[in-house]
Amino acid sequence: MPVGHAALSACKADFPLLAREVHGKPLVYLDSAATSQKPESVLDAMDAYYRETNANVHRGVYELAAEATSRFEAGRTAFAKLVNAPREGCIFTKNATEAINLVAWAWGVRTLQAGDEIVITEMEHHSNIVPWQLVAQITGATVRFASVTADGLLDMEDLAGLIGNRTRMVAVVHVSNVLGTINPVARIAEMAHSVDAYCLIDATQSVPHMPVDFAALGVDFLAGTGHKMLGPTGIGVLVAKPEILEEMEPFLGGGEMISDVRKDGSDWNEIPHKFEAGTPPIAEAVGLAAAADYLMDIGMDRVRAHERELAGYMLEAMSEIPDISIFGPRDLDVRGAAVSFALPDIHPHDIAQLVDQHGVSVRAGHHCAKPLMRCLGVPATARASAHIYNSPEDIDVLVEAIGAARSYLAG
Amino acid sequence: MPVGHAALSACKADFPLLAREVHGKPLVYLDSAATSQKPESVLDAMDAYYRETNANVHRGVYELAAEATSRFEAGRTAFAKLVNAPREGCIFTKNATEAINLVAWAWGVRTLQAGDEIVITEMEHHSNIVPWQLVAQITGATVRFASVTADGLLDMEDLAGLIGNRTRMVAVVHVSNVLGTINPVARIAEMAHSVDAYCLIDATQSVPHMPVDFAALGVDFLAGTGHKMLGPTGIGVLVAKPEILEEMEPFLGGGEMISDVRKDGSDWNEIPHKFEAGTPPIAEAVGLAAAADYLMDIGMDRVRAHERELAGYMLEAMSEIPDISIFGPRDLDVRGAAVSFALPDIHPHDIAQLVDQHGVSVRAGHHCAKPLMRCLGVPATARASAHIYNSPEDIDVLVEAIGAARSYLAG
Amino acid sequence: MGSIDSLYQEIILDHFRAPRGEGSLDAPTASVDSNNPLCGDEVHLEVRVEDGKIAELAHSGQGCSISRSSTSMLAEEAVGLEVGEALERIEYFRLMLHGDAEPDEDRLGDAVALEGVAKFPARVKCALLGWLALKEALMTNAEGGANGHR
Amino acid sequence: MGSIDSLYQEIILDHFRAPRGEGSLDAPTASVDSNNPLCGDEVHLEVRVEDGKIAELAHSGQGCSISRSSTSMLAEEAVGLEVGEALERIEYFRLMLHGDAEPDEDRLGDAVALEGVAKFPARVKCALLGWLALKEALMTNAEGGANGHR
Ligand SMILES: Cc1ncc(COP(=O)(O)O)c(C=O)c1O
Ligand SMILES: Cc1ncc(COP(=O)(O)O)c(C=O)c1O
Repeated sequence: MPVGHAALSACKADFPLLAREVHGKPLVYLDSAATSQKPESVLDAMDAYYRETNANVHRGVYELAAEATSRFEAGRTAFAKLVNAPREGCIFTKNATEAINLVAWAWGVRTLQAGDEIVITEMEHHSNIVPWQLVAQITGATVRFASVTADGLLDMEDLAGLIGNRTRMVAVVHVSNVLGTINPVARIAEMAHSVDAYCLIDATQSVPHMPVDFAALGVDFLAGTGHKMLGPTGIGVLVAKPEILEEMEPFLGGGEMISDVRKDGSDWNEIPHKFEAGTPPIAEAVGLAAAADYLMDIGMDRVRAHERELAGYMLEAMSEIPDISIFGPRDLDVRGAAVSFALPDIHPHDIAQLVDQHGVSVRAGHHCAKPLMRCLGVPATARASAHIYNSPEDIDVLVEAIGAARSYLAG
Repeated sequence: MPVGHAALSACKADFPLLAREVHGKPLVYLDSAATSQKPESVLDAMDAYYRETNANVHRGVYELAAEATSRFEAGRTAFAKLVNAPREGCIFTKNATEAINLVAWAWGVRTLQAGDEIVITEMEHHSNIVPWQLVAQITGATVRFASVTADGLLDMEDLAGLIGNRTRMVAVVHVSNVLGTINPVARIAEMAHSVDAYCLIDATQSVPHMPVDFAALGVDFLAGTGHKMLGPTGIGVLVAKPEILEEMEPFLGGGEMISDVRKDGSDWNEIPHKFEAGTPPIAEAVGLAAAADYLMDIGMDRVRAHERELAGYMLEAMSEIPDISIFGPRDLDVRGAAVSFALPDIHPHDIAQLVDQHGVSVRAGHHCAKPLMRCLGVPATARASAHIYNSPEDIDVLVEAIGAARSYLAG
Repeated sequence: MGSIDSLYQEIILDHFRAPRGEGSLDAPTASVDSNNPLCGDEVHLEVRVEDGKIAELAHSGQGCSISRSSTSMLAEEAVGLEVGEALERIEYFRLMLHGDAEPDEDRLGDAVALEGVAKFPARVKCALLGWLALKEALMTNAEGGANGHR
Repeated sequence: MGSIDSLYQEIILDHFRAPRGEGSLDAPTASVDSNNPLCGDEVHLEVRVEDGKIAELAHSGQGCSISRSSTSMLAEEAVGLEVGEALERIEYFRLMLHGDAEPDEDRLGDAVALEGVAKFPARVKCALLGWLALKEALMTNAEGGANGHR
């Protein structure tokens, strides 16, 4: 099937919210990097779960509990298939942030020592900075930041220089939520492994938008989140190599993650359950399965092709805006459809507020990436980010709305 | 309004799942201690959220994000009202288990020292045992267990003997999920405070079933969970005294919980946000608000009165079953409507499997309370547990189904 | 899912009501305690391996009808088998319970009756409890240990 | 929610386009850096308190129209006030932005125009940024410190 804007953005009809109006104008939703909208099939799957088979999972013998367990575990299977990972390596968390914290606390706090180094980058989201800072503070380890080049790429030379004998973890964002940059994570994993360090990727912005193959990338850990991949809030996934999980001590303690609890100590359940304490996000896993199925039905290659074209259109159309600064690479091979920009005369906050009057939702701020903002030399940017349901027309509305906002403020 | 079975169990019609059949028989759901069913209003609120105002919260300027934020924060307000706690003391977690782990890791790992003691009880759920064992293992602190009396009450004398100068935390279940016992937590909080220890209560089984007043109880921390209180999976709440939260270091690191992130360190956001890293359970908070409102509309006094009566009926009707052992107190003033039992000739697993044939859902196993199982001298029990939507007729069906299961196995 | 009578067949109930091989051994070469975290079931299994063959097997513990009858069937079937053969049959039994192998009476004896458990996923662990304990005991034995714990 | 023109009134845009009090002081008695985690806005505020009164106030930084105009209005309004009085008005302004107090020109001057911000919760922090920085500076000063950091 040929890929083209028309082919994919027709799926917009599957997303009920996109039919709404804002301030009397049709909604143009360009904030999918913050969270995506959900197709009908995801909402229906969760609703049906609660109406038909809601029960607690794993420990129940009765029919309802067996049905609930099988629908819940199907969520794991679907996600594992989407990212080509072993099922037992997929741990449900509440979001991507918890997934990274799980590694930081369960592995980091227990094994890092003073002098050890964690290498991250200047383009990380706070979720892949702060957990390592907390762990460093507790253990005496050090966090080092690889720099970003002027054209918004990871400086691979700088990174290579930072990775050395003391490196225990290299944690890198797969696709930047600010710059759109796609990082060469397979190569980074090799670099980490060459010094016996682990490699974790924050795949929050890649899994929803392009084919991601956990096994082929060779990374040790991958963090993802449900709500950006057309799925519900309240669920994230940590994917890890099973042999690493086997060795790791657990993180959260409680029900389901144990095989025995005695007054003098406890034994752990099998992976992945060892890392899933308490009642898991059951309805959310059902929704995640529907989201993964929806994406796989389209095909991640087509999703990526659509968004690549759209990114090209965005860069072109937005470059026409007078005096605009656009951050991030221009080469479509290494970027997704999240475009951050700034204008000299109008603050991102005012842009977001004023284009909202035209129905357009874009984000303004530091995008949870303050160190990157300091590199870019701006306090904040505005960001338009697309998903499969967006079309070039959406970008046209944005560009026009920015023009109107400018005139409004200039008076 | 008079309280009576008829008055409340009429609300069964609000719960769509309860209209279903299992094995051709009308469903009789008696496993609400594992998870509750959800009223239509909760499902509709979440569905409407996704269809109408889904956006990421807190950081967005545009209309959709403002609406999402206000619906999300209304969830906090509703829960705070339900348990009479300050809003800023209510932290959203993924479940009750994470709520307890938050205290164990954020406070415990950073402040406990070898020789310090954590006092818990033999009737705790694994969620209030394992986190303390993990922290004890890391810090060198010790976990001590107060014993349970023969009639299923907490041994207050034993507890008083355990609480002393080395005690830093007294963590107690408010209502036991196995025995139904309601513990005198206000008095326990006083005992803890008399030695300058904190008091945490696991209110997972109390908040859904009776009036719980955080301020009046005087406890320092309270853990609750959404899915047992007619709300969705994927959300729990840690309630804490704001002045304690102000002093505490954060737990999970990431977006939303910071006020600044620099390469050399970070500053934290205000409470409760300091403890909410990453995208929170947004739709789940909307569902939780609807659940809290549903309960408050009925009135927690009436909920408790209904379940007290039902517990009385359960104890009476089930006592008629030949050779049955019923665990937990008989005094209705100190117990809820969760009744664990055992029969000499038929294993709990077989009971649960065979009564399921009659449409009855009960739980069998250790109920995530293995140390308590050892006290009771059984490997497992069967447990029937009720909520507002249950009636005495449900218990009659259970009693009859148990009789049939027995004959079936005896041949 | 499955019909209840396929789960509780007469032959299963028979093993449940009169389990074979209950008790303990005078001189086990290996013994194992295993439990099912799902339901709290526990099995204590003792085995005497001589000349590479299972000479004796005994078990005790508490469990549901499925775990007890399954262990009883195992006791009946395993004695006399070579260690390698026994391990093979345990694996075959596991596959059958996951729906990945046909019931084969030559290999499993009465335990073919447990085929229906495959349709009740929550009970698969019950049916496997004793069999996996034997596997562990045989592995322990192979490694020369006298007593396996977990 | 609110209408956009109630947010961007002419008087607000006027302060935005020509902010009052921008710059720095020669001899501040306190200075504060504050930022809005929502949008990354930053304000640097310097104040000179003499004989219990605000003698001079200056500010610099980067921000949106709302935070800049709000700080400009503050600069116009605060100079000459006694410290206690200034703190009172800051609190009154905060209450107005939360919809808990009426706009009162005597107390707030041009800043009454920011009343409409109450209907845009995401912008309340923008409007408060400079005002809370002044509060912090005045508290620092009360405590005798010369430089407040956070
Ligand atoms: C007494 C008690 N505490 C804690 C929990 C754990 O709650 P959750 O699974 O929602 O974390 C449960 C329920 O499973 C419980 O019954
Ligand atoms: C690159 C990146 N990493 C991590 C996250 C955190 O995801 P979540 O909020 O679901 O934990 C986000 C989104 O906010 C992100 O864009």
